[in-house]
Amino acid sequence: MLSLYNGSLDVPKLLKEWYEAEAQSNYGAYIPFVGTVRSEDGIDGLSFDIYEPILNSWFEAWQTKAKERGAVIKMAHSRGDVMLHESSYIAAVFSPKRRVALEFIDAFVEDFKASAPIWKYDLIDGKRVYAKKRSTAIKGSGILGAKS
Amino acid sequence: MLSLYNGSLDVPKLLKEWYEAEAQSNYGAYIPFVGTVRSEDGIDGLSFDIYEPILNSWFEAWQTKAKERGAVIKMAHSRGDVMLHESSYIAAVFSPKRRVALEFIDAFVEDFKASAPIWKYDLIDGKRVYAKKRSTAIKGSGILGAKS
Amino acid sequence: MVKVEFLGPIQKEALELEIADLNELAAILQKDEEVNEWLESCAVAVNDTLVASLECPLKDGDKISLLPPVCGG
Amino acid sequence: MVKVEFLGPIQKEALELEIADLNELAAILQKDEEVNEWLESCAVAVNDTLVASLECPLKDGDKISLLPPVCGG
Repeated sequence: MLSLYNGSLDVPKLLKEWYEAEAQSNYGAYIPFVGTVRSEDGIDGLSFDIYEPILNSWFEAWQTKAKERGAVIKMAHSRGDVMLHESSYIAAVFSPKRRVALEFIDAFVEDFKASAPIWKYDLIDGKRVYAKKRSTAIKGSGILGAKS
Repeated sequence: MLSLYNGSLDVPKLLKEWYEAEAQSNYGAYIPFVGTVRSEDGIDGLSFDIYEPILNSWFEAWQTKAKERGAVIKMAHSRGDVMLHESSYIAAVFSPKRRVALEFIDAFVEDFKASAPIWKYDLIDGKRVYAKKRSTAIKGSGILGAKS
Repeated sequence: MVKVEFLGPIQKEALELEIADLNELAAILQKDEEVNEWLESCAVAVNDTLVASLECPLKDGDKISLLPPVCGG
Repeated sequence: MVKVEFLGPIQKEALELEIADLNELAAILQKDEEVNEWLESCAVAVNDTLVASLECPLKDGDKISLLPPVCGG
């Protein structure tokens, strides 16, 4: 399950809803990862653009991988502005066994960072500044560039 | 912070309290691990004994390690009986950066399983049966045994 | 006619082009000053599927997307 | 006098013993049928600190704990 929200996430509410939704599913381990906007470099917050068609297919591929191991993934992300100390991202894995859950949450969050079609901007003095230095080119990038 | 409760844990409440307690601490990542009693082998639930003095010193040693990396750990565990689909264990790491949090939650949960002085019993037909096969001898065990 | 979209921070309106494959698109965009600097770091999707090479025939109505470096979370 | 406690699933009352070190404790417990089977898998703590060897002098009032295999969570 992938949910997108305008602005910051209600973390306690989502963690509770997901926990309760799977309460009778006989999963032994539930590991959410919550990402919160940190105060650094004088930013007032972050802002996000999302390209949903590719985010959805990327997420579905992970859900299929999870299902093969008996696990399930849930994710929520913010669109637009999220201010300091608010949260913009939750990913969670449910699985029967702890090792699968611990390995999946790590691999999922890292691939999310490297591959999910989401663009981050710093909010500075009311302006939206692309966070170029913290961004990662998606694997296979550059095919349209000049041959060297 | 280490909290012990008689019976099952109120997971949504604890996840919310911990999240809100650290909301202004400028941590970028919050990763709880929630352990829930699975239905298997015909058990009605699990039951736990805890030896608190050594659990406390084990936990404090981890808290010190976490602090060195700028992180903080919280943990809750049940004493006594916890029935099917109820939760008996939450561990959570807060840290500025995601890699530290992902690595800590994995290492902490694995060492918890291997070292924390907690004993697990299956509840079967009203009886408490020590979960011997799933238990792990603490590192350094056996010094009182006969020399072979 | 194919449509070319520029996602995220690339400030450029979508293009409508008469091209038969991605090699033609590369040649056009390399001459475009607004976009040229992004090409080395952009991934390319055709009809919302990422492609790994330029050897990708295009047909009328296809949608091409350029995805600059990402940073979710 | 030292006190010896048996934790978790070891169904045995605490002992009060006059012993000077853990070697003496090992000799006594190896002869105790109730406890002998647990010894190979038990960790040992003196005053709530785990110890790694038997070369541990004991003094009056010390508390020794035997910790059988654990399984939290």
